Amino acid sequence: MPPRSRLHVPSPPARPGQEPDFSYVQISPAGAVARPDVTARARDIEDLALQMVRVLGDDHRAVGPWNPHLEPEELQVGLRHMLLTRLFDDRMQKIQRQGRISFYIKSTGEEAVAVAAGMALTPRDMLFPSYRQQGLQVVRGRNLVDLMCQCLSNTRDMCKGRQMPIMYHWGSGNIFSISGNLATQFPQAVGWAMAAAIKGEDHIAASWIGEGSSAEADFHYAMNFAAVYQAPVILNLVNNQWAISTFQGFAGGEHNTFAQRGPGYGIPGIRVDGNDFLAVYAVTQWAAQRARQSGGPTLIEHVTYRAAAHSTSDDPSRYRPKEEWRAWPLGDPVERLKDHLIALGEWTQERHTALEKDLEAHVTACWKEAETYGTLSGGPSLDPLTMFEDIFKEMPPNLARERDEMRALRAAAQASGQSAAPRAHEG
Amino acid sequence: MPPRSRLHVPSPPARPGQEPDFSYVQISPAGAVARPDVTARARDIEDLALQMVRVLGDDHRAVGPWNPHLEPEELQVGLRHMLLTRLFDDRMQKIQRQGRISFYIKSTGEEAVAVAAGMALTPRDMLFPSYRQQGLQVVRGRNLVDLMCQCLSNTRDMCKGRQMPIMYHWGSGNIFSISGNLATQFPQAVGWAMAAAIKGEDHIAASWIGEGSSAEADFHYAMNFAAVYQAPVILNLVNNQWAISTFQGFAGGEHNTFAQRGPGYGIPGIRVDGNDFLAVYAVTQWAAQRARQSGGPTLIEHVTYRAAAHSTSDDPSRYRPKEEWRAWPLGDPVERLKDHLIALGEWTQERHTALEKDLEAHVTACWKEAETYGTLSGGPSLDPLTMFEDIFKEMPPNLARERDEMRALRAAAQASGQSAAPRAHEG
Amino acid sequence: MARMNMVQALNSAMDVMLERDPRVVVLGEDVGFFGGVFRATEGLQRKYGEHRVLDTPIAEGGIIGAAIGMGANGLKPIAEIQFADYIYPGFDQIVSELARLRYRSAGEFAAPVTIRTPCGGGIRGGQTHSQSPEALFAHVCGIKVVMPSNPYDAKGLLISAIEGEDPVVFFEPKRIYNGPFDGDPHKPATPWSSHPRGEVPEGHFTVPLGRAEVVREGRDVSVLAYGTMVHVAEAAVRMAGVDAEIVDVRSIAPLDLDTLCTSVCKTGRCVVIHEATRFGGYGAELVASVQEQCFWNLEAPILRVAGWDTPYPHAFEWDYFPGPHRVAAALKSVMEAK
Amino acid sequence: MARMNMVQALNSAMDVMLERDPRVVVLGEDVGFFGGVFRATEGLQRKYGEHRVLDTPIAEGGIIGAAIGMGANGLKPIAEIQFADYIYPGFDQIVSELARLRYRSAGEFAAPVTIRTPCGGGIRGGQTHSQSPEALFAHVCGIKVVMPSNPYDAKGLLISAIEGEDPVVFFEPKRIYNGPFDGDPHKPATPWSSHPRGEVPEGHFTVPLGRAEVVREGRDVSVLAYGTMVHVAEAAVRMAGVDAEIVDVRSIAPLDLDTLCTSVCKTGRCVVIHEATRFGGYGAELVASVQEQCFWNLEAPILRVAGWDTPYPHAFEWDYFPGPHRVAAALKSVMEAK
Ligand SMILES: Cc1ncc(C[n+]2csc(CCOP(=O)(O)OP(=O)(O)O)c2C)c(N)n1
Ligand SMILES: Cc1ncc(C[n+]2csc(CCOP(=O)(O)OP(=O)(O)O)c2C)c(N)n1
Ligand SMILES: [Mg+2]
Ligand SMILES: [Mg+2]
Repeated sequence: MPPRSRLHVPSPPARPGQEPDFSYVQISPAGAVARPDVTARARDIEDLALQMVRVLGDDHRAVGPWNPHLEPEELQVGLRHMLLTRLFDDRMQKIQRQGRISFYIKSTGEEAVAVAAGMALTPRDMLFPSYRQQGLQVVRGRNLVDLMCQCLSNTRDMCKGRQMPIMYHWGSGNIFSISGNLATQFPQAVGWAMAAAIKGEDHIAASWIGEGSSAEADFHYAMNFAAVYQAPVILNLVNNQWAISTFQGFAGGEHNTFAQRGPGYGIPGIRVDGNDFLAVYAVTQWAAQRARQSGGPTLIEHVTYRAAAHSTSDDPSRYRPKEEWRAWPLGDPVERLKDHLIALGEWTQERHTALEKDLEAHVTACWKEAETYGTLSGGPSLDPLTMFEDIFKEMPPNLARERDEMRALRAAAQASGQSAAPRAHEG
Repeated sequence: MPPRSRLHVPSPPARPGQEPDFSYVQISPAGAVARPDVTARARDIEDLALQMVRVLGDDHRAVGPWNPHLEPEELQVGLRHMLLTRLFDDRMQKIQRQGRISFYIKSTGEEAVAVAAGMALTPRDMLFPSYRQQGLQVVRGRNLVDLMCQCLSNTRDMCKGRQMPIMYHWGSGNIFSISGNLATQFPQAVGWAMAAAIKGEDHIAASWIGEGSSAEADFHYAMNFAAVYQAPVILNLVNNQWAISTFQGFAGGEHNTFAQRGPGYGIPGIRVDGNDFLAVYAVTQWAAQRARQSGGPTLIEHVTYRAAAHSTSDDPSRYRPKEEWRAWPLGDPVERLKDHLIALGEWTQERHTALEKDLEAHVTACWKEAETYGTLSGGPSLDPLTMFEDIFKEMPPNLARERDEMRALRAAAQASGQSAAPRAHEG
Repeated sequence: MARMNMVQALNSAMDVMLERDPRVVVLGEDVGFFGGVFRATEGLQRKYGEHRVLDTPIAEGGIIGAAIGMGANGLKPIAEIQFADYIYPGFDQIVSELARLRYRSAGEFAAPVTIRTPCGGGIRGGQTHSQSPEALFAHVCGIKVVMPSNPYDAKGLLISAIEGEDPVVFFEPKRIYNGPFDGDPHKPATPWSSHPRGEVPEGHFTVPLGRAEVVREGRDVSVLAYGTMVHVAEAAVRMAGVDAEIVDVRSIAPLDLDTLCTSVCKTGRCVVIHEATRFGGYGAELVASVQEQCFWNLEAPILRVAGWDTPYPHAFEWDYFPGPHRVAAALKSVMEAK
Repeated sequence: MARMNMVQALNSAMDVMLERDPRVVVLGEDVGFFGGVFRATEGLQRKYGEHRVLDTPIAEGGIIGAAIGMGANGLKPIAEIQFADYIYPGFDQIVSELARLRYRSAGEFAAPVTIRTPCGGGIRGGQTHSQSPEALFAHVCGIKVVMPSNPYDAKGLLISAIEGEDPVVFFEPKRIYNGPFDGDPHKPATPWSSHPRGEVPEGHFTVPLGRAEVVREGRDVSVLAYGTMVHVAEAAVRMAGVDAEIVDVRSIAPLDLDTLCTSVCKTGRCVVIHEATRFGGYGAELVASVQEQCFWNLEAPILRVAGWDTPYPHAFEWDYFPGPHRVAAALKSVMEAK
């Protein structure tokens, strides 16, 4: 190859062994960004895509027009949800390391993106998350036992053993089924919102996508359909700087903010400090109100940082500085909300420690209960013959035949003393 | 359905029987838009996406910073190319109406988009057109006989009878194969440009897409890959207001210009009067220079109007006012360049009429020649056995077997006096 | 009863369902104001409004993705993909999402989306307007796949698809939109009005999914066909002068194997025909399943007559098309085998 | 010669080709700095630079589209799709473009793109990390489809694919990346170093595309398999105690039918196995073609053993997987038939 290649190749500011460098992240001071009316025309508020909505200042005070003025009790609930999400994540990761579930994905450092947004919506609004918004389940009061049982593929698994851990869904909680295929939920959320509009209902839809995944076709479909039909939907793009090993520059983040994709389609794009609980709450509330008033969709870029590995299969020390998170300029969403409550005089370190202990105990109790529904190594287990169900509403003859064949095979195997198939996650 | 549906449904300003209304088209005065340096940062020139670069004023004079200051001879060449394109289109449409080819697509009203852009590029720049840029073939000196023979699927058909009319390609002319699948050429052009950059070559790529087709995934892929790698490519979006029966609002053109998609990705977006030969030439030149200087991609929205039916299979009187084109505020690119040349004293109506006559005669002569290579009703015809070639570089055994089977079938049919398969386009 | 061609029958099916069920919506490129490039949705937007019959952006993946979301929100979307050749941009949403949603959520979510799409060649469309990709969908568990061969079935099957709770890919052989076509392009076109299955009830009726139909009884050999090829089979049988039984498969998936095997076990000989390319085509599944069940009755190898393993060439479409001569030759060949 | 596992063999193939041919480039998600989630491209970017081994946006359609353009501009791109389950967003660019470019331009344009993608289950990946979609590509004329069963073939076939002028979809059965797997998850893992085909030349060599290989000679019955299932076949043959001939199909398309039919005509019995769902799977093509050519030699129906017609369930992957017991049962069944 000639040496004068002109191909530009993005590269992250720091690789393993180098000093973290987040100077590329443009940050507005807390309170500095104006809050337009929810009826503003998209093209008149394009600067929202370049700035960064922030409410919590370095002094832990809430300032500026985006302050949602939440009651201390609400803030405490938010803190609790975020903390529970984090402790749940930590526990599940540990459990995976012990080989007791096959896989896990943490949301550490990004809890506000799910929790604050979830709280700003109403329970009948429909949520289409990616795999990193377990906080939404927590906000909506999901029993952790259910989530754990899904990860265990046990007899209480909502997915009946069919899905990898963390691929939750919750019909009655209005949380859609998480897909292993990136980005597909985005146009589906738009379609759901279009249906709500067609039916004249007030509920809106919200979806989440990673910055890396926004390169997929589905992002484009969603933005375009949402713009064309002015669908009542909130499209959240979670820019946590990384997509497995790939820096956000490879998703197109080098030359512009992701929020600016919005104005490209005539959709308001808001860039928000994703680690600022109040800011995330406020922009979500703004977008929800807009959508409910037939104002159409909003794209929200949540600027945050994926503090943990991509998943339990990943080792980020291969591609980024080990302590990069500590240098992240937007801090930790849990700490920041805690500090705010303390600054308000509505929280103390003691209460925090006590809460942490409580929640830890709660998680432990949930795990104990979950295990009673079966684990990898013992206890009750699902009937494999159920794998032929739910492919269609009613089982067609060919599947019934296969089910019978499998039943016979299993019976024969048992008769011949052949060892049963090992449980999930073994082998 | 409840009556209070809130779904927004775009609708064109006028339907059949109504008065055409183009008040939605935002037009800048000729000469009014500043011309930034080709090295300008994308984010500093975002307003180019909202304005409209125009050079030719109502007085037929070229004005403003985008005036490319072409020699009269060049303008005359451009006029000739556009006129030839139009006459070729008209003739082929007539020929189709007579049942002598199966299908045709005209570019009437949009000739400048291909011709001016093509002239502003160098012959080794690689072109990835859609089906409506036959002007590029004309600019690069393609023998019309070749194009006609393709439409005839005859013995000189460059596609060996494999493709519908107008799906041209031209290897030595550096024009890529046109696809029947919309939009696919867009990321391919970016890949071609990436390869040029990797190899350190100076050639750039240019591609064309319809505004309707820009809703496809490939548009998003192309924009994103071009931005990420700063590929030397010009991405042309031809907004001719219609996609078959569908108004540009359904492609997302209601709430923003298509050029603004560019800034969304951090790519300069330029909106240009697509019926202004000089303006199209100038913005293409600007983008080409930028790309050659490692400045990366440019998105150009050409605002124009599809004056003819979508294709010979279409009847636009079903969905838009019959005489809508006459109301189109940006006029006719051929007329406008002609008037400019006349205003410059470099052209006359007489010369124009004479040129038209010449070109008509040329088209007639080409058609006569093309017919000698075979027509639907007679003359030489391609060997159907060639249909098994070029699927792979070398024919694998299974295809050789099928070819032999077909050869035997044909021989048997002939022996039994069975009538041969009718020619292309019959039946 | 009324005389309908296939387009009218499809239009009528959607009309009936839009009328009966407020959850039904229609969406696709050019389907709204214009009524579709093949006119299948003509008049429906005028009748039911532009919120129930929607023009869409040109984005097949977006159409399917949005339809899934609509389906999850209680609607019953009918999505038109303008040509089956253009279904691939929507392939991921169909295969990874639509087909899997009920399964992966253990029944809590589902999207009853019907995807209508014209397929097949013989209309001078070249390789991008002639494809028959049914095999690609047949292999994907979780979607039903249908291809009718006449207006009556078209309407009845489409209503079943819309009323059902499962996703369906509904292939419409466009060569027979206006009349049955027996594979001979020299002959004058026959209209559906001259065909018994051009008689179609005006109101609601269904033809169940999952059932094949014996359209001609015979003793010598079974011909398994669907779509346009059912009519080609009839011509070929006449041409070959054999007492063939013709089975219209109709339901590509799930497959009514019993009807097929009953026929083949009876006749002992079988020819499978389709328009799609042969290699890895749906015909292979028919052969594989039938030989397994009917092996001991078979008196000759099962032959396939299909499109060549090439793209559908514009100029040579009648050489490409597996017409009655090729089918008749195969019939003779299996009859001679022993 | 060196001992290599399959990942190392693939890495070595790309290394050799990047070294020998400046036109070769590698692109895909996480393939650059990181070296790929399965480490197949480890070290290649460091060695050849970030303009020859490129990280890409997460957009499989964009990766293929860009690779086509690169190929048309004289490069030889090797595109990695992280999991075969995620190839569908690129389906349109593969089927409509990559497979058709040479044909539609009558040879004037072509894009020699090799698409590598890990496939198959048995790694607790659930339905979105376990699929084997080879049948969907086998049906598309214009692309070659390959699936190796061991490191030696993996390297030799991948070099052939890269050197060739045709597009290739190269499936890598990820369950055997580290060692042959005979279908028994209870057994300790075996490394490739204990297998003869774990011996791989370090430099350049090729295994031609389009050729199947008899990996075990036998007289009683032919087993047609590929990828992981070749090893399952071996275990099943031991288990069933039959003198089976095992044919590693290797080249899904074009298919080496002669080698298959020679074997089946000799043994008179045949079992076809694959991991993908059975209905409409690639096994159907094998059965259909083989029964046509070997009909008069067949002493029993050809049986297929394949994945059930369901998505690959996470918790029941060993019930789903067509393991040696099921294959052995089929072997016994065809041996008993008469
Ligand atoms: C269609 C598809 N392609 C690739 C993958 C593999 N994959 C899983 S997660 C991931 C990275 C996603 O990054 P991002 O969107 O930024 O989300 P994050 O993990 O940071 O939350 C990739 C490439 C997939 N699951 N689906
Ligand atoms: C993938 C795909 N979907 C649909 C079509 C059918 N189709 C052909 S042209 C066309 C309209 C394209 O409109 P636009 O992009 O605006 O280009 P124009 O015709 O106006 O030049 C459609 C829908 C196609 N060819 N390919
Ligand atoms: Mg990310
Ligand atoms: Mg258009």
